[in-house]
Amino acid sequence: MAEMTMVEALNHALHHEMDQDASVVVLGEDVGEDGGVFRVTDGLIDEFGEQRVVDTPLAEAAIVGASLGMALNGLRPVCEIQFSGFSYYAMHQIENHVARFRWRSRGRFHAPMVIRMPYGAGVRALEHHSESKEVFFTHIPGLKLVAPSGPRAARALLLSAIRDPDPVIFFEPKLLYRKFREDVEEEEETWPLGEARVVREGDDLTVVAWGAMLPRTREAADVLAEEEGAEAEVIDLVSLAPLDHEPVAESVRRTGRAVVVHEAHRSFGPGSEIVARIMEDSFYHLEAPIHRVTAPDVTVPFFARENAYLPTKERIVDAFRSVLET
Amino acid sequence: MAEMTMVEALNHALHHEMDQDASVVVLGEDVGEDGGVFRVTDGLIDEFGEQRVVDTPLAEAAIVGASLGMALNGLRPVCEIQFSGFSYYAMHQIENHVARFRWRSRGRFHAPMVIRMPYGAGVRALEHHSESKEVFFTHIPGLKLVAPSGPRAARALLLSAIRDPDPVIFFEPKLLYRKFREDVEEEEETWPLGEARVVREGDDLTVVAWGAMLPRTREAADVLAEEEGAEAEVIDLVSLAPLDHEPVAESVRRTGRAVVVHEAHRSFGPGSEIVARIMEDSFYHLEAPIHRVTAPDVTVPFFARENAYLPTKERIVDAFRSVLET
Amino acid sequence: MPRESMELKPTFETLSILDEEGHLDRDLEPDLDDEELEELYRCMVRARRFDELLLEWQRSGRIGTFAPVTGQEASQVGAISATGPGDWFVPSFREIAAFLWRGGDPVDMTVFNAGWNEGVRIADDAHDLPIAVPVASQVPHATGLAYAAKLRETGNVVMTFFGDGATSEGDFHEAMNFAGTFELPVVFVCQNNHWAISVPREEQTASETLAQKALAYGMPGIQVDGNDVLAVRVAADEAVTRARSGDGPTMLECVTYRLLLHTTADDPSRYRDEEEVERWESRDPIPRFRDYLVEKGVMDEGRDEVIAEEVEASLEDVWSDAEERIEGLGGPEVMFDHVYAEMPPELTRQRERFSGIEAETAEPDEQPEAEDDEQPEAEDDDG
Amino acid sequence: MPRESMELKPTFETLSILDEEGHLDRDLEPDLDDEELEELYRCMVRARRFDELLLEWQRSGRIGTFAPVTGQEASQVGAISATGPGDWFVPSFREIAAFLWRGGDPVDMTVFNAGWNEGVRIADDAHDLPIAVPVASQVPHATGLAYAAKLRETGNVVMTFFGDGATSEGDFHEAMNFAGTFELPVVFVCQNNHWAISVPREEQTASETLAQKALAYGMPGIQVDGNDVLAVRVAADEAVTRARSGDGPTMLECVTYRLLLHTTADDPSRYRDEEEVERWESRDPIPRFRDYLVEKGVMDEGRDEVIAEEVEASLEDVWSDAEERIEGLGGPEVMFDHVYAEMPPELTRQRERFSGIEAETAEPDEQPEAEDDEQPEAEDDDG
Ligand SMILES: Cc1ncc(C[n+]2csc(CCOP(=O)(O)OP(=O)(O)O)c2C)c(N)n1
Ligand SMILES: Cc1ncc(C[n+]2csc(CCOP(=O)(O)OP(=O)(O)O)c2C)c(N)n1
Ligand SMILES: [Mg+2]
Ligand SMILES: [Mg+2]
Repeated sequence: MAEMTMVEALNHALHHEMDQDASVVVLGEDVGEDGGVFRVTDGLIDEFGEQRVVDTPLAEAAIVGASLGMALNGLRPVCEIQFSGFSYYAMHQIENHVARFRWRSRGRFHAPMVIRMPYGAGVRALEHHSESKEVFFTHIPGLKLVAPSGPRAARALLLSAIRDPDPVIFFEPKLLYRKFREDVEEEEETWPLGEARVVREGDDLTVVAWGAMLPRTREAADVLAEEEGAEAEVIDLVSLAPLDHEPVAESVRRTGRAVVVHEAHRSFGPGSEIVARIMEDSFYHLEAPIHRVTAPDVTVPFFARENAYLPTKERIVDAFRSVLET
Repeated sequence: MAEMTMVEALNHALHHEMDQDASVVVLGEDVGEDGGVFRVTDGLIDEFGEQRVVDTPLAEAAIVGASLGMALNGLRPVCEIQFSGFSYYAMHQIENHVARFRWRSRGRFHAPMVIRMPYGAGVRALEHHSESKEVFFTHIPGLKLVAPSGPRAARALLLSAIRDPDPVIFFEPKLLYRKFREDVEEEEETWPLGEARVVREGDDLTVVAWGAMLPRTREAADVLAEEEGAEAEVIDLVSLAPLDHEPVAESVRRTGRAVVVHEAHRSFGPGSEIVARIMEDSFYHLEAPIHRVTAPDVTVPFFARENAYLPTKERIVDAFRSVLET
Repeated sequence: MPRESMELKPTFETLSILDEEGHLDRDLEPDLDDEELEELYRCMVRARRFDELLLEWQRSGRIGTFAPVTGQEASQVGAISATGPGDWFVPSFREIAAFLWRGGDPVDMTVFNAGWNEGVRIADDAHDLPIAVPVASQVPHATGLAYAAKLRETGNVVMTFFGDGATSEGDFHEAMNFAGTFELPVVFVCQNNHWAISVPREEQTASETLAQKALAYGMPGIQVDGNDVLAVRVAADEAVTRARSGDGPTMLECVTYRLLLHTTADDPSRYRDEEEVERWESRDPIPRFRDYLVEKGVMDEGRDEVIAEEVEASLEDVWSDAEERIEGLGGPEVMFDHVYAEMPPELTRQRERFSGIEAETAEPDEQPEAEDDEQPEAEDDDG
Repeated sequence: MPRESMELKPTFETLSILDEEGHLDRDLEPDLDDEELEELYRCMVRARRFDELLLEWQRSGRIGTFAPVTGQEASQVGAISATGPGDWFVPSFREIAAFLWRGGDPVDMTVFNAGWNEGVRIADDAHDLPIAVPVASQVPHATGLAYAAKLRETGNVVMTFFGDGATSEGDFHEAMNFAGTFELPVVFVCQNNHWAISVPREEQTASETLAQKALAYGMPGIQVDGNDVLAVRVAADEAVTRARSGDGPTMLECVTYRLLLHTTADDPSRYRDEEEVERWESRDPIPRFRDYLVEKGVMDEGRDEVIAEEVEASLEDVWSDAEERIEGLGGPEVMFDHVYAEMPPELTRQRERFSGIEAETAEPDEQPEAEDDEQPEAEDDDG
């Protein structure tokens, strides 16, 4: 058992998997000698060589498009987009091809590949380094998207993502990269993709969050319990595509109230789908309208204001209170 | 007064606006000599010359990126992406820059430009020619997105879009390009962006649709009236960004029931936002869960099955019935 | 060296062996056996004929839009015939002739063109990718396939096809640069057919040739007479050999011409002169090659007629076979297949609901509902 | 012409005037007056000094990540000084020296680097675009600006800056191709500083030079000693003149070196040798140019000290001025400004709700809440 940060846990997963499976390759900008700008790929090049740990030219569409070609020819590429804000350079490769190759070829080909990308605000970075646009990917049939909320989840999910036969967008909450350590079992642990997890039980209120928003949402739930004596059930969605709605529905039917927290923009954000699903199958159990605590519909401000942009613990608690009051 | 198809109405708007305003330029693939693959830009090059009607090299990111540069330097570019399925090639230019220039420069610059793109299925086209991914754009702060549902709307909205000081994604429902004619007043008519329109009044049910889905939604409402004696209020959303929610909310508060129809994939589609907004401000008026009639979460099938993929009139009527029955 | 003109390495070349007048450069003539020469010819003829049939079927509404190959047979067959079955074929959307050379089934292509996903049917051991519609988007895939081939030491090379217009896309550039940087076993075959829909080659780029673009990636480029199947084959053989021996990628520019329309939705009279087309008709790769084969004694006079009949026979049943296959295909719920290895619960729910409604409202034969969705009279509605 | 090596037009060149040993090629020496020569020098020195200050402020936590210019002053100042105020300046993210030459205010840049949107402050009549962080994404903007300048006959040209890494991006390719095709008045200045974060120039592309990439667009390319401000200036003058007289675009490759780190979040010791850095320190553009100016009699011995002091004085109050400006800035609800010309109703609602909650929970001084969001100990967290 070792205490690890999320960066270490991800790095551990990559070392492990490259060691186990010779078909795994890592590619991207600065993933080799530099070990990745966040050090997630640290040491890989020394252990596995520059054929399998590839510093590519600076070209996101080619990184993704070439990864697809690799995946079609016997490899399991894990490519890195340095920041999710630059993934749009490769959007056409992702939408037009990565997501569709199994479907287009009617199963003759498939694309076992992972596209890793740090997402989210809060690390005092430059413009375009703080985006959270999950829906760009979750709205595309054929893709999976997961976002770990801690080191243990990060390792377990990355292992599953690499082994998955379908393309996985791996959203890494950079705010949590080094924020806390967690015990990560020596033994290999994998989490199935497509499964949400109840991380705090409660009967008064259902709360859905993931990735970087999860820790503060849990804290908000604790504050609520302390200050109001109300118990929120907190669900770490983990997987946004496929969306694991069942545990959410089950919980909402019990609590009758729900809050969704995300750092994506509010409008057309992932929260709206969660609301719509609850509407569809659990409407009659709702005792109050569902609240969304989100970033506003504005571009992430430069970093001096980014913490105000993000949903704060206080805002989350406020939303809990409002939902409980109505 | 003239009867026009949507293609003619759009063409009319472009002729009119290029004639009125020397700063308007049209650019894209095959928009010049060929008049556009759908003939929307027919005749422009003869009238305004190849400096203002520009056949570009085959490069979507440059079309959009150069349009932005033009917009920053005194022009009003109207660029065409030949099919919305190829707009992802330019996604980084749209997300990283087009949507942000006013914001980034704190108002020193703005980007008065229109990105036209035919969207949607139903014309027996090849793969990638039938997409409907509104949310890619509506989720980006700083963009507007409108989708006309008929020739008159098409002309009125395109004029407004060209004159708008901010970038507008102009979603043209290619299924309706030549499907019906409408009277289009000789006199100039503009519709404000950001305004939905009630196109059929009713007190039993609120229905939201736009673009290619609007005509069949209206027909479905007529069927409902005939067969069930129930009157659906049909709202043509027209503008998805900014989303004009007020008329929807007003209507739902009256009817207590709602259906959203769209041809985008169901999950994380535009319908979910409409549901979430109703949830937030009109929950207590709802008598039944809101239904979404959408395309499924699968890639648009090749054309032999595309009509089954799209929401059909029958499915829409079915949804009306279900919502009214509960 | 205060101010100097630089010399560029690698240099690039032009190649022509059998010119449009039928003059042969014997020093450059490749050493192919008679059987193979006839196979090249047969494939070109078959592609041309299949094109005609598809056009006919399209005009009578039996199939949808497609991109004809007529005029480009030498470029495609000359290039692809340099590959072996283990090599990868990465097409764009006009590679009918190359597809046939690779053993593609015209029935599949017809089913595909009739709008059925089942028309994409690739054998488990075939190294052929499906058609890529988004221009230039397949070029990075070729690069990735080649990376894997090199890393896994499979000994296979990759050949990808694209048009003159495709060279303007960022994907072309990024993929070529990757291939150059990693010295990958890829052959980039650019079919310069002079038009990208309505945009002529000269308006696509100010570069004098397309082949010289290879120099930006430290890669040899060669401009070949694309209507001279011998020249294309020689250039392709060299490129394949270079790739296979680990010496990296090559770009071929095959100078050819799209004799017909861009796709069946296109009307070239809007943008190009009949005269230009006629000029290129006189450079037709098929008669040029036939005359060479006759001259060389590979074919007797009249042999071309026999081949034409054999080709005809091989295509005779394509439509009826395609029809038969189509009749046996599943209903619209087939669209839910192959989205993921395992269908997620929500998709299963969607399919169940879909099938329920289909059962209620659709015709028993499960054809898509006609409704009021007649086609708009699209003109070029295919891009 | 059965098989021939092709000659490429336009050819491309290399240029060096004042080499690293201080040898001057008098035939090529530009005819600049003393005042301007001193201005060039002063700007280079000022950029270097401002870099130091920013680095200091960054290290003490006063500002965030930024990309230092040290080592590249000659490339930037040599090039940008060929433009006039009506011309457009289209930077990427490292153009501190060019920004200063254009009259940019170091206080603005400091406010920007401290994380405040208000640091982007462009005068109404300035033709300067803000920093573009996404690599190569600004290059198409330059092309579009130039298209408009040409169409509107403004007589202005556009100069855009980017790095060696940027040449691998599709946007670079597409924009260069547009500019070549439409013969636009743009100067493309590629600062080959040998590194794209940790990736060396040789691994970025197999192309021997970056300048030769221009040939793929029918555009002249010239490789210049980027640490020789005279050479850069001469090449830029020619390119600007060419653009202004309607003869189309040019690409300059300025061969230079990033003497410091990629950004303040970077640790170059992970990927490059100190020796390489030392080799380039000996080619430092500033002392080389100073010696030339002294030799030439433009500056007396000791004049450089005076200039250094004047530069120091001009930067002395930057931090305190920036602090003062920051104190006067609005609260977090400023983030709702300038999204659209007119704020849509939903955004107004969001702002109201936001401000309501802000008022309740935020500190009176409206600083972003500290909460538990301390920074992760990011290393290169800036890309
Ligand atoms: C990214 C993208 N943009 C636009 C289109 C529409 N389109 C299809 S083919 C074509 C022209 C292609 O020209 P070229 O590369 O020369 O190939 P050719 O058609 O001549 O074989 C265009 C613009 C597309 N399929 N993909
Ligand atoms: C599209 C994109 N991908 C990745 C990054 C992260 N990044 C910032 S600078 C840089 C390297 C740029 O290298 P170069 O073009 O040589 O410019 P230099 O930093 O040397 O000035 C990278 C990868 C980015 N900003 N944008
Ligand atoms: Mg072509
Ligand atoms: Mg660099």
